[in-house]
Amino acid sequence: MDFIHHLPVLQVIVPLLCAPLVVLLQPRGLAWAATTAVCILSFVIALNLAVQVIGGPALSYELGGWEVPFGIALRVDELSALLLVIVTGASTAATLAGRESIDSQIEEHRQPMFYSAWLLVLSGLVGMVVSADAFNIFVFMEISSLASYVLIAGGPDRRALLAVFKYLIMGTIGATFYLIGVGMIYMMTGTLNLEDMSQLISGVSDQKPILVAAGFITIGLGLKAALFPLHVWLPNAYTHAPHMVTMFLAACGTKVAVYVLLRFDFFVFQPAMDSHAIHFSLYLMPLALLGIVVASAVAMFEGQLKRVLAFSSVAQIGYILLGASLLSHEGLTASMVHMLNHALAKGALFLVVACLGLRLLDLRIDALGGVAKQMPLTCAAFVVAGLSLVGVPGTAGFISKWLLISALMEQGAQGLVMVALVLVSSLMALVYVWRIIETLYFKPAIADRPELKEAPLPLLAVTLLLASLNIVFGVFPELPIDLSKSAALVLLGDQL
Amino acid sequence: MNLYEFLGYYNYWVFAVLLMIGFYAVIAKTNLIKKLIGLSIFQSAVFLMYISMDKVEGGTAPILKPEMTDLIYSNPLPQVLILTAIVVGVATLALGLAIVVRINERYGSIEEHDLLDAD
Amino acid sequence: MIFAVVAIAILVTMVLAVIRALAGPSIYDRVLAVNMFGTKTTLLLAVVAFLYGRADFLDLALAYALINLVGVLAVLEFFESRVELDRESPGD
Amino acid sequence: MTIVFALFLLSLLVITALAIVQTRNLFVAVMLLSIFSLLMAANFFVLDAADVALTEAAVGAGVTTVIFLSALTLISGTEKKAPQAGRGVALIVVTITTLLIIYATFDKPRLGDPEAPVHQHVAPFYIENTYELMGFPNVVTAVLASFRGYDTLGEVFVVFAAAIGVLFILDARTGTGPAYGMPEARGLKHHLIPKAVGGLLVPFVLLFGLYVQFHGEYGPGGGFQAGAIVATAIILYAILEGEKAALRAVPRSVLMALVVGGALLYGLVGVVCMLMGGDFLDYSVLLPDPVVGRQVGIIIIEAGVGMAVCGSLLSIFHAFASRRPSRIDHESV
Amino acid sequence: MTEVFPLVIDFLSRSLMLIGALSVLIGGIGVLRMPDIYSRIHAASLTDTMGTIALFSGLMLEAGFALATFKLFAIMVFLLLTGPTATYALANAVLESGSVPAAAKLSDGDDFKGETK
Repeated sequence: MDFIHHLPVLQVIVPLLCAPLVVLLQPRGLAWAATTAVCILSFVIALNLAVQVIGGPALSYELGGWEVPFGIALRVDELSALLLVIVTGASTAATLAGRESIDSQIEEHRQPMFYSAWLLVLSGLVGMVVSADAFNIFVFMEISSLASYVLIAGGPDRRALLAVFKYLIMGTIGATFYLIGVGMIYMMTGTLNLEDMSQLISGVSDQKPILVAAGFITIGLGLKAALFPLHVWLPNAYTHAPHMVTMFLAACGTKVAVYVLLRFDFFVFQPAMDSHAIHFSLYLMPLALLGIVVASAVAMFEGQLKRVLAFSSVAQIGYILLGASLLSHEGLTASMVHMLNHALAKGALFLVVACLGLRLLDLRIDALGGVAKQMPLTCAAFVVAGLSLVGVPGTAGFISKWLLISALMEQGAQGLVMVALVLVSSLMALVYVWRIIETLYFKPAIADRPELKEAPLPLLAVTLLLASLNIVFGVFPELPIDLSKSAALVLLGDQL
Repeated sequence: MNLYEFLGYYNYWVFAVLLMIGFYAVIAKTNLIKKLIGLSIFQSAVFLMYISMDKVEGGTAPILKPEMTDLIYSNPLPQVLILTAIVVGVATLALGLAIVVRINERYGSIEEHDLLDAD
Repeated sequence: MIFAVVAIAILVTMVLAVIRALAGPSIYDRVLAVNMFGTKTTLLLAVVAFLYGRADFLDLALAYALINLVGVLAVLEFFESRVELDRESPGD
Repeated sequence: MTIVFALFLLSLLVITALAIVQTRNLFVAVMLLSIFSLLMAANFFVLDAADVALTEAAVGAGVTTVIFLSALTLISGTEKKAPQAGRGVALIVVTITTLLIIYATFDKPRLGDPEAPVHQHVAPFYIENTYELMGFPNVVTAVLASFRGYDTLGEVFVVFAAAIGVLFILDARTGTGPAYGMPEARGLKHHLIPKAVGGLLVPFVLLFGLYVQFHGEYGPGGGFQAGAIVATAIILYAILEGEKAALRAVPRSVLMALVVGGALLYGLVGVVCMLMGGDFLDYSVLLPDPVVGRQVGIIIIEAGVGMAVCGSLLSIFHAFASRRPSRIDHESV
Repeated sequence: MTEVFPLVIDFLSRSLMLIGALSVLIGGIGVLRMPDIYSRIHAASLTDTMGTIALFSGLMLEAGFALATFKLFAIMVFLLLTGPTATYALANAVLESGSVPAAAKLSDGDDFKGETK
């Protein structure tokens, strides 16, 4: 058996097939250990894949041995490798760190099911990333969505149920819209394979169903990606989910939907449809900008730590799409780098939330006064990751903002306006991050709070590791930038 | 456009109308069960769209009869996709119902405005 | 031809059943209509299978008959238990 | 003729859908939904999709209705009159969507057009080659289990996710609260005739389920439909004899084993294919003769699908049906 | 004689199917037009049984000796078992819910389980 050849499919089926096994593992430590082991294994596979595709040709894999338009194919190139590393990395970090946090939020007898759902989310997300078949993406999207509804519904507060119901409704509408779009394209081309589709679509690209399909797919995936006016499910879902779930989903959940959106727009539609590129940036750019500004502004006035960070996530999706909507190599590179950097920063921030959540029940910002004295390391991690989120020089966040701004500068006068908006929203980010830091360090502790200890070692260690990665990639940004550049090239294809 | 051709589009229009009815129920109804029912109609409409594609005039279901060589068969692919989609729809529905039952237990209501008032 | 005539008669009956299901007035009228509708669908499938010359599809009709019975019994069972619950705890 | 059927059935569909949205009694809505599913299934049959029709009938009209009803017994059966604030927005959004779709229909190939692109590109390959490659006539099963077997694997895991999700959310394995909601003396337990007839039918329905399972290569049917039919048979038993008796006949642990075993069986066939030198889910390497190998592979994975679907649907049903109704524990938040 | 036989079979099957279709239709009209639930159940169930038997006998004659005939027979038996069962369960549920037949009300309402309505 040639492992290298089978790597793309192993990436998906290792977590997928381990999910039913985890249900059977009754003692709680065992389920956790198995899940963590599977996540680490997936991460190793993802790194291996990334090493293979950087500089080398894209890997493809034909399932069942059927050749391309007849069977389902998988495809791993630089772009998907980047996403795979982010997704599996986030999952690994969350499971390594999360045992105590999950123990404190999920009852013991429900944990095997919880971990099983976790693996299903992981395999659904990687399945979407590696798939080269439009309908197969739908199937894996549904696996990851259903399982993530389960994870979020595990939240301790009853409002988690309302949040997850809203997410379920909107997520299903999104998936169904995607299905309508795929159906219309299939109707006009007769194929489901993305590459085949992009070739056949040029013959019928002027026809109405294709135009409408492009709209439906964009809206459907926009719903899943929490694109600005469609983001309403996200803040509540992130706020009331168990902390580790929030960390996992915030770091990679919506990004996979963005990835599929970009795949469709750049791979399938743009080469074939003359006006599509213009439409794409015409509609997405204002939404991205609005999302950045509005969500950042809302985040400034939110009172609960997780809600602030959730709205900040909506704004970050805006940055990623803004870069992509420039349709230039620089812009896309900035998007890709930002995907990675945001995953690092948000991951670290939500891990800090998990640390705090283990010790404090109330996560309203007002209740966090003076925590830094008792949990200095946790709060230091928050400062580092928070500054990275703002984009302070020396952190990873600075690199992606810098790339984005230089890409915007090339757009002339209109670009300058956008630069101004990005700077304004960065200032807003500074405001909301600073507000939290100020409370943590300088406000007095509220009266009757018991003594706080630092978070348990594994959680703290992973938190500090992620936070320090923010600095490492801020000082030595070559690796992510190179990877992102080639990923951006994948999207632009032969248009250059 | 003769009558036959006109009716050939009837399926798509019914698809659009069903989609509209389901979608409207999902957005406008405040009862959570009603929303799920709407969602179910909404998804069924899409199934109808796919299945309408597979029909070939004078064709028959794609279960081959090798002894009869002149049969035309309808397209099997949309059918396979919809088989998958039906099961996905039921899975979503079951999960949604479980959430609604829990909401009812913890809030004592499944009407959206009661729930919003409660928190 | 005869199959088409029979099929159309069944279709018309299905329409009538749906009207009864919509009109009600009681829940039992609707159960009756649902049951009748299910039976008619079974008959229709059997006839259409012959109309299309694919008699091997009769399995479907059997499945429909089964589903129909389960549906009707389930409605009666669950509706009654709900009614009794409501009676036990008025004001729900 | 197809057109006449379609006209009738589609118009009925629209009427039913309108009535479903209109009615305030949720029991009525669910019953109409089951009519809607049957209509949809009849429509699929008329449009030559026999396998889909069977699935829609068994899953849509049968199991979904039962799950809906068992959930409804746990909550209030009527919809309250609500302030309709969002109606305007909803209408606008919905109208725009619909207009877009109707706009898209104008370039679509009409119903049954043999020249449509869908009938030109990929599908003919399946129809022409299934017999040679697989040695059985049901092209839908061939595409489902082999050409697009990876999708079906995903689908099994969707069902698996739903099952563990419902168990997780309803916390069904804890034993908090009495395990059985309905008093023994209620429901159909008194009714001699349904009990006698139903008891007579259950074994035959199970047999029919097995027939659908193993005849799926030759006629409409396969793992999904069989799983749903077997699940329906056991649900019938539960309705007649009480949910407890059904659990005694098929305990929760067996259901879980079915779900897990079915999902794993499917995956393991794929892994074995890899170990024997083929790609994932390439059944042709299983045996020296590729055609027989594919047949064996398909039979095994269909069995896996049937087990997983049957187990999942029944676990979901029991999770709802064994719950005590209206347990309201308004905790302060 | 051998040439007449298929014709007779054909005629028989067609007339059976027509009878079946007719009784099905009558049942539908009955369900729509009858005044109360009991009479509607009556209309539906009688015609259902009749229609099923006639229609399926007709189809069986049409199919001749084949697997299809066996399947048709199975479906018919199945329908003949389940149809009346469902109707019985329904009528029983209606009775237990306390609804009174319209005919009983017309003659003298007090000897039928009391006026629960």
